[in-house]
Amino acid sequence: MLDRLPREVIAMRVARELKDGDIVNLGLGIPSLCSQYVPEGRTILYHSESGVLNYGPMAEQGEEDDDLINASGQFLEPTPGMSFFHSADAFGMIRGGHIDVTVLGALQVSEKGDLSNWMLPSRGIGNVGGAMDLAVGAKRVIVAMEHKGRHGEPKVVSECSFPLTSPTCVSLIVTDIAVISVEQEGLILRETAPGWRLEDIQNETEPELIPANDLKEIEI
Amino acid sequence: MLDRLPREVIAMRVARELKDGDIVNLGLGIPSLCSQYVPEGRTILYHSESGVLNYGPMAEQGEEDDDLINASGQFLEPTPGMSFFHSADAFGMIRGGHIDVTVLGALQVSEKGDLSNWMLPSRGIGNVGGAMDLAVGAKRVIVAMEHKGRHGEPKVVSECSFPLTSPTCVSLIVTDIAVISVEQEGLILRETAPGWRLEDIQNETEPELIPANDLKEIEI
Amino acid sequence: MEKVFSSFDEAVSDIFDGAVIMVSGFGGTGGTAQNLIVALRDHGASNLTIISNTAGLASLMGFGTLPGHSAIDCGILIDNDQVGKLIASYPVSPSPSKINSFESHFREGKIGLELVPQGTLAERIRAGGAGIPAFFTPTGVGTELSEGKEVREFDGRSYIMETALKSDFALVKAHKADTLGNLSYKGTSQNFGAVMVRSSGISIVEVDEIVSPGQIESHLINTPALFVDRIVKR
Amino acid sequence: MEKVFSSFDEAVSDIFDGAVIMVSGFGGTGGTAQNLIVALRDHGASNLTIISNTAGLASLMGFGTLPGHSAIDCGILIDNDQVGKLIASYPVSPSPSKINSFESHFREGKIGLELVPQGTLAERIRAGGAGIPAFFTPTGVGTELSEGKEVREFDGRSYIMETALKSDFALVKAHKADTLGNLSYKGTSQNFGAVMVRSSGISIVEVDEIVSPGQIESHLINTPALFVDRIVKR
Repeated sequence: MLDRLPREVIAMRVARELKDGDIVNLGLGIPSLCSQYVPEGRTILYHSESGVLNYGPMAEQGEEDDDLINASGQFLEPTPGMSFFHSADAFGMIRGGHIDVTVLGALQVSEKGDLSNWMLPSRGIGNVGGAMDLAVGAKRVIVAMEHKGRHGEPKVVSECSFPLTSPTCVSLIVTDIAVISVEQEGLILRETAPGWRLEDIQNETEPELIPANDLKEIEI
Repeated sequence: MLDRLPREVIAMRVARELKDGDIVNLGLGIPSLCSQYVPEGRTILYHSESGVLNYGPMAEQGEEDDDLINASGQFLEPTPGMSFFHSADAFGMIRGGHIDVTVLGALQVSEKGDLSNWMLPSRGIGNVGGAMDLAVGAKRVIVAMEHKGRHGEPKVVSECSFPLTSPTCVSLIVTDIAVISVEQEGLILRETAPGWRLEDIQNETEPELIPANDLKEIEI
Repeated sequence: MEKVFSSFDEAVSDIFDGAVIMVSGFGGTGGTAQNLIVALRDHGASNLTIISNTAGLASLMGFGTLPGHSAIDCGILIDNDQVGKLIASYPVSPSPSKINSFESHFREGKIGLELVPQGTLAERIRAGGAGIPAFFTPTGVGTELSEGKEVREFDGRSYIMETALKSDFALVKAHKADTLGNLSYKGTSQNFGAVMVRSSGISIVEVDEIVSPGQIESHLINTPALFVDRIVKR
Repeated sequence: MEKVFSSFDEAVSDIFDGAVIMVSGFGGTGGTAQNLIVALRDHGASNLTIISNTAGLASLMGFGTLPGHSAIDCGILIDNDQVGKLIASYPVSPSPSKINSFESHFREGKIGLELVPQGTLAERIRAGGAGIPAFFTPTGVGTELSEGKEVREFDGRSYIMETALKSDFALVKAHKADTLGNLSYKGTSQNFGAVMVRSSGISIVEVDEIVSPGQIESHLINTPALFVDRIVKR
C-alpha cells in the first residue's frame, strides 16, 4: 500500500505557492497549518475575516486574549504592523480582490474548479461563513484536502453533487497524493506523492486527469 | 420701509430649533453662523462631511491646522470627544439618517418644499458638493436664507425653476422676514419679523402663505 | 442626551415581542455583549428575529473563549425559545454530531433561518446604516443561496442583488465609551458590532469602561457618538 | 515587497496617457498629495481622467490652506492640459466671477465632466474597492443628475442605481506609513484618500514620515497595508 502524505506535508507544499508580499487568508483545518511552512525570506501578510491583517503565530498558553482571534476562534499573538477592522471592511478586502491567495478545505472539487465546502447534504443545514466570499473574491483559490473522503469516495469529482460554494473558482488542488491544476483543458496532474503513478491517482479521482509534460514527484 | 433681520438673527432663530443631543450639519453662509447661538444647556454635536463629528469653534489666528477643517474649508478647534472618519463613512452617516438636522442655504424653495441650491442656470455649471446627500439624508432640513434674491426676485416660489437639489425635502424656512413651515396643506406662515404683516410678506413670496392660528412675531 | 444607563436590565427594558435584534460578536466571547444578552433573556421578549454571525459558538463549544472561562452568547436566547427567526452565516455547530438548540429547533420547524454568506451579512448591515437599500455582489452567484435573487451582469460578470438589513435594537460589546457615546474596541472585537450600531433603531452598548469626553483620544475612536444610543458599564 | 520609493518622480513614472487617476483631498491642502501631483505634472501624461472631490480649490482660492501658504492640487494638471475628463462633486469656483481652468476648458469643450454628488462619489469609490459593482441610493432622485439612471422603489421610496468607480492609480496623502504600507492620517485629512487607496490598481501615497512596522500602533492604523502599493516620504 502506497504512503499518503501527512497533513503537514500538504500544508508545506501549499506554502511553497505563497509569494513574497502575498496577502493570504487561510481556512480551517489543513489550510491553517500553511503559515508554519512558508519558505524563508518571504514576507506573507495573513488576513483573517475576524478583522485582522498581519497577525502573528498562535498565542502561547497563558498569553491568550479573546480580543485577538482568527476566523477559527484561535488566539493569536500580536505582531508589529498588525491592523484591525470591522466585518464590513474585512469582507470589502476579500470581495474587492485585495487577497492574493486563499487556501480552503473542500468536500468536493469538480473538473471545472467548482467548489463545494459548506454543506453535507445528509445534514440538511450548514455553515456558509466566509467561504463563498473567499471563493469568489480572492485572486487565487487553492484547495488543500485529503484526496478521498472518509468512506473512500472521491472528492475530486466530475460534477459537484454537494451544494456549491462557488462555481469555477479553484485553480490548484493539493492533496495527500497529488498536486492538480485546474485548466481550460481539464485537470492537469502536476505532481504525485512519492511512489504514486498516474493510474494510482486516477483510481481515486472521478474525472480524467491529464498528466503534465513535466509530471514529477512532489518536492518539499 | 420695514426692517429686515440681519443674518445673525436668522441664525439665532434657526438655532432655537436645535434640540439637546441633536446631530447637526451646517451648510455654508448663514447656516454656518447657527452654532454661535444655541441656547444654553443644549449639547449639540456638529457633523461635517469633511470627516469630523463634534468639532469645536473656529480656530484662533495662529492656531490653524490644515488637517482640521470643516466643509467650508475653515479651520476648527479640536474638542474633547471629537472623532474623525473618511468620506464614505461621513456620507454613510448623512444618507443613513444619522443627522438630525441640516441647515442649508437656498436659491429657491418651492411650495412643496422642493429645494434648489446648487446651480445658477445662467452659469450653466455648478457645484453639487454634499448638498443633495444632506437634503435627502438628514431627518430635518431647515433652510436659512434671505427672503428674496439680489434682484428682488422671490426665492420662495410656486415651482423651482432652477435645477433641483431634492424634491420635497425642506420642512422649515427661516428668512430675514419670516418663519414658514412646509406642511401638507401648503406653506404656513408661523412668525414674522417685527412690523411685518402677512400681506407684506406675501408680496415677496410667490405661492400663497397660510397664516398660522398662532401667527406671531419672531422671538429670539 | 443622557446615554449612560445604570443597569443592563434597564437598557433592554423596552425591547418588545417580535423585535429585530442585531447581536455583535464573531462567535467568541470577544465583542459579545454577554450581560445585555442575559438581561434580554431575563426580560423574556419573545418571537425575536436575531441577526448575528453565529447562533452562539462560544457557549456551545468554547470558540474564541479563554481556557477555563464560560461563555454566554445569543445561543441562550434560542435555548430559551425567545427566537422565531435567525439571520446568520454560521448557525450550527461545525461538527454534525454536536447539535445546538438552533439546529434542533430548526429541525422541529420552531425557528426560521435566513442563511447569508458572512461578507454579504456584514455588507447588508453596513448598507442598512448607510442609506443604501440594495447592492450587487458576486458572492453566492451560482449557488443555492442565490435562488430567487435578481441576477445581473456588470462588465461580463454575474452578480446578485442583496438588500439592506436594519434592526430595532442592537446589543453590542465595545471596550470603552465616553459619555457622548464615542466607542473604542480592542483588537478583533470590532467585527459585527461596529457595523451593527449603524443600522439599528436603538443601539445598546456594553463596555468595560465609561470615561469623560476626551479620555478616548480622537484618533482611537472607532465608532463616532452619533451611532450610539445607550451605554452600560460591565 | 519593497513599497518605499525614493522619489516622487519615480513613484509616478509608469502613469500612462489616458490613465484614470484618483486624487485625494477634500479641497484644501490637508490630505492632498501635493508632491505627487507636481511629479505627475512634470511627468506629462496626458488625456487623464481625474476622479477628485474638486478641480482644485486650494490653489484657486486658498480653501483650507494655511494663511500665507501656497497650495498645489489637481488644478495644476488641468492648467497644464493633461486632463480629458473630470469626475467630481465640486468642479468650479463657488463664485461665478472667479473662473478656474476647469470651467474655462469646459466651456471650450476641451474637458468632459461627470458631476457626482459628494456622497455618491465617496460611495462609488468605496464600492469599487469592495467588489460591489452597483448600488442604489436616494441621493439625486428627481434631479437632473439622475437623468438616464435606473430608478427603483424599495419600501415605497425611490432610489437610483449608481455604479462603482475604479482607477488605474491613486495619488493619496497620509500622515505616516510603516514600511509594510500601513497608514495613519491626521484629523479630517482621511477624507477621500482613505477610500481611494482601496479602489485603485496602484495606490501611491505621499507621507510626512515613514517608520518601521510597530511604530504606528495597531489601533492607530487607518488603512491596512494591503491597500497600499507605493510610499514616498515628503
